Amino acid sequence: MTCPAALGVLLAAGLLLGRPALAQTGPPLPARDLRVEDKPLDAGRALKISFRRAEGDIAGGASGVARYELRRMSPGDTGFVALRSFSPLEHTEAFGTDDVGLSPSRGYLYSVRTYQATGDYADTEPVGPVSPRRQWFYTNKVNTLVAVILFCGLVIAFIQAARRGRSLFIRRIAGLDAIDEAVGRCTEMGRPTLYIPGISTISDVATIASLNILGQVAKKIASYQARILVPNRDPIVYPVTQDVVKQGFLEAGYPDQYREEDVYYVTNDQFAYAAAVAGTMVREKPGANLLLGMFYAESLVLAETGASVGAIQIAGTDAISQLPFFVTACDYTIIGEELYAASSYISREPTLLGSLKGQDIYKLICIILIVLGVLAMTIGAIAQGEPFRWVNEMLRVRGTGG
Amino acid sequence: MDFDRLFQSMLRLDRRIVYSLIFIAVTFPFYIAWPPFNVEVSKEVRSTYDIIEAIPPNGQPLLISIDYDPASAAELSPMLVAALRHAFSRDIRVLVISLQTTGQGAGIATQIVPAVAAEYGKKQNVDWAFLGFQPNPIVAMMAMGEDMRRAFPRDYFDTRYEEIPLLAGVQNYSQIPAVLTLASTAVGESWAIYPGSRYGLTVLAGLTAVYVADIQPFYQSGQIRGIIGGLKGAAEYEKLLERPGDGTAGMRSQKVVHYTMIIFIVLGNIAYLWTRRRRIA
Amino acid sequence: MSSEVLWTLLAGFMTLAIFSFLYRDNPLYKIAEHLSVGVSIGFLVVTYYNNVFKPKVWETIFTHGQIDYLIPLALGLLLFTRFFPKVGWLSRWSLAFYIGGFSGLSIPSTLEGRVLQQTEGSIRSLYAEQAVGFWPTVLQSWDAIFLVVGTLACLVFFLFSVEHKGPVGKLAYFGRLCIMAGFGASFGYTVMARVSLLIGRIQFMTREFWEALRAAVS
Amino acid sequence: MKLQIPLLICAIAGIFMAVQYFIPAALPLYERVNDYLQIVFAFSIVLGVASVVHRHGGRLVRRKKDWVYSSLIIFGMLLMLLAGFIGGRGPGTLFQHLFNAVLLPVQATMFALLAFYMASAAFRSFRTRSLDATLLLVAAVFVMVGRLDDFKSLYIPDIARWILDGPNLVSKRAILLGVGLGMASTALKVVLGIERSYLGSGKE
Repeated sequence: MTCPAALGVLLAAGLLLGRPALAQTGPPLPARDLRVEDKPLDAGRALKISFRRAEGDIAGGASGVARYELRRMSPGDTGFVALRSFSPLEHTEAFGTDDVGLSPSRGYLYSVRTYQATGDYADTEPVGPVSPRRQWFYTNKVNTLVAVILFCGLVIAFIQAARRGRSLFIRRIAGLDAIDEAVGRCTEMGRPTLYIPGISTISDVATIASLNILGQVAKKIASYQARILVPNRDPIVYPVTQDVVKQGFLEAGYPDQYREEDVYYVTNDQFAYAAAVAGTMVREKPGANLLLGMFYAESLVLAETGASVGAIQIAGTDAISQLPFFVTACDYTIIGEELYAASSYISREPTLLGSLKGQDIYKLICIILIVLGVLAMTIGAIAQGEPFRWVNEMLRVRGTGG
Repeated sequence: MDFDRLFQSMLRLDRRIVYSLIFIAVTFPFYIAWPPFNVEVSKEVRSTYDIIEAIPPNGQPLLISIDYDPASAAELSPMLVAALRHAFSRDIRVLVISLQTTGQGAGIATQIVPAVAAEYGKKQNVDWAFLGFQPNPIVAMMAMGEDMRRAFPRDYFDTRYEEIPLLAGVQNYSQIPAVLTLASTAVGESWAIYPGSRYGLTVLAGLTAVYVADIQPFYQSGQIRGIIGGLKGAAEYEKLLERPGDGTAGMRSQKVVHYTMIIFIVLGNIAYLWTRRRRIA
Repeated sequence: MSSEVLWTLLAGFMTLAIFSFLYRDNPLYKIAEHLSVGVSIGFLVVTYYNNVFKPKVWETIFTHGQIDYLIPLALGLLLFTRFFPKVGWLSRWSLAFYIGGFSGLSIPSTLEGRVLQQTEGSIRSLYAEQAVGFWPTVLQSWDAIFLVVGTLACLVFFLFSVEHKGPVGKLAYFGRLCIMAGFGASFGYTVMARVSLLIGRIQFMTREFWEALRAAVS
Repeated sequence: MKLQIPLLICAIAGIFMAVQYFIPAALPLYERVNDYLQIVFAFSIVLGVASVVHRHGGRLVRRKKDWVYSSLIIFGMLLMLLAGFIGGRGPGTLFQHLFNAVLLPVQATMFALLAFYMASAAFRSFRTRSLDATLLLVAAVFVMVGRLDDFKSLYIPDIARWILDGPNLVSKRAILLGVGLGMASTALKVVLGIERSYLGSGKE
């Protein structure tokens, strides 16, 4: 058979079998529209790369292209190095990836190679050199910055005002008043007080809030010369609770009453910790359980076991999912923000009270913003044209990244 | 009758009595088929069922990925059993994998899949196969999009891919009519994002009740074509199969526990109001 | 008897031991409690040694020569001064670094993630164009109004520097009622998930554990 | 000295972490500091272990009450350490088996106990004591019934849905917002050294 005849047969077969076979007969074609751009809002360590399929290649594959290979030449390289492959089987018209781990201000060249099943390939024209740039401000976080400056300003201003002797009113918080009563009754019964500073790390600010309360509670207990038990779940919180309780006993004038073995570390495992503390509750029979800080699902194990031994229970947390259980199983519950107000409330130190006032003012600002925003949205919705859409746009919070 | 004493003692009821009744309430529905539990089948479960129903018998296999560990087994295993029963009763072949990171999902597979297959006299490697587990779900999902063999060169029982008759025509997702992922973690989402969107695979998801809300947007956008949510979803599926199993039994338990608790609350309040009225009077 | 059977029996024993606490504290529970505490501490140490100490301290300093990691190494070692009462105060340097770092980070992140996002989320039009959910169309707007007023009332409940009486007191009380109803709802909503967990445990006992027990006996 | 240096360290670390939040280019430095924090945490575990050994080892040596159980903690810990450091952590090792057979069932069972505790807590304290307590109770009962899809003709599932999307959402929002403010202000006070009781000294 002569050559043209063979080709004719092949072509006919290709037509019969459909496009794939036909496409395989042609030479490989390069990918299209290779683009390399700086990835915005980063530390200059990444580039955004995108390209489109070669002509004739369709999404879902079956066109003779075996794979696309992204290749890069870094400064100092002598040639292109394969980075990663893209499959023509993917249901997408264009491919994209971020090339990360680059150095800022150095130039990188890119190219895409189209491979056929036969091993033949075609390259795009190299693009570049492009260098990643670092940015110095998250332009999508202006709102957050304004909020941080405004909030810090308010809090600091009111703390200064309080230092100058402005008297500040603070409303009653029942759960916090009850702490005194609980500790007192506990002492009368000759039972220890059990204090759980939450089960989270110090990276949860709730833990810090709890440690501030612990200082006041320890002082009070020391002044009654009673015992306080502090089982810890976090090994960083543990030394801090030791210092805080020790200081409380020192300030109350009974440093010798402080027992180091009563402030101890149990384990990091959530439920092993819960099992151990539940056991402690049953065996030591504390007169009062103070559960203050961050809690997870073990909250009800602790609260119900505590209730079963007849302890007065005061719980406080900002964990919304656990508050219903504390409200149900404990005598007093300190809800959310009240936990953070606690150390100011108990200590009555003017500097600390000042910050509460600052928080309140900020809260009022939020309330006003909500009212104004809702009005704007409503008028906009009724007027159809949404003339006040910008109000909501302005308040929008954007996450990190793009 | 002395209501005062009765209600007084009810207010001081030993908590262990409450515990025992809850224990009975949870356990008994698994042994006696009571109370009747009637569910309305949601459209998410219905579409899952319909998609599996439409897979041609003795053809390309339905892919089932066991992406949960024993902690979520109570909710997800009933779905696995129901889906297997559905497939086997219609002579649909089943290919099982597990993308649960610690490999405990594989343990679940070896317990449940052969047992259900035996109910229908289905043969391993012909009517079903279990390829084992891969600890890195996204990497495995992408690899399977190209070539299943690359992700699973040998099955769980160390048989080579090529020696499994079921897999003769299976190269990648193009030959898979649908995947059912049973997940308690973000793996369910990954199925929608990678094989679902990138390779156009039909993704069905069986999820724990807590996790359903997170994945609902994927259903609305069509990236997930069917959802079985929690024990209730399993019970709905069993209703469509007309074969009650652990899902239905579990929902009966739920029902008994819920109403037991409500009765406790109501009785407690009657006792409370009665004694309080006495005290005031 | 295979080792798998033994492990399953041990797991079943631990399960029963924990359940026995519902009746009362007892030696079985104490065994399970103390054993699991010990094992979990061992697990923690091994995990942190392999996942943090080895790659992030040992290898960065001695293999990759990143000298700046001597700073956290020093801070970590300073913690051990606590074992010597005279110099124990030095450990506060490490604690101050740890606490300061996380505190600083949480100022912008909580203001953005909690305060700003919730403020934005509360801003919705009161005018409902179409019916969604439970309320009939006419009442749709009432629902929207409820959401806004409820949010404001709950916020007022958390005001500390204003006495809760008069109109403020009424609004705060309404906020408190919303909070309580919300708590009740999430309590009721969680029952099902917890019962599922219990079913899971009971199934483990009646299936895997029972099988293992039978295998052990025969 | 004893107080000033820690306060300075705290302020520097805090201000850096707050400021870097707004600077993309600071990301590599942030990652470093994050590593440092993790490393400090890893070292603190030694303090925890020392506390455990001191507490339970002491009981064991002095044969105090419950010393047998204390010895179980030490035994479990040593066993796990030996298993992990000698046998490795892969599947099928003693380390994995101990984790699966001791720790997992305890975790799962403690978690499952909540089903019992929820029932007893509800029975004990869901009382029509006051209007807010009554609302708590009623909302819980409605949602419990609604979750089962019972009493559709009485619209109970719809009402339950509304309670979850209405009052529940509203209260969560307000709590989140308030907590955010409380957290930020507490954190600010720590960074500025106004709140320093964590250093074991409440007074300025």
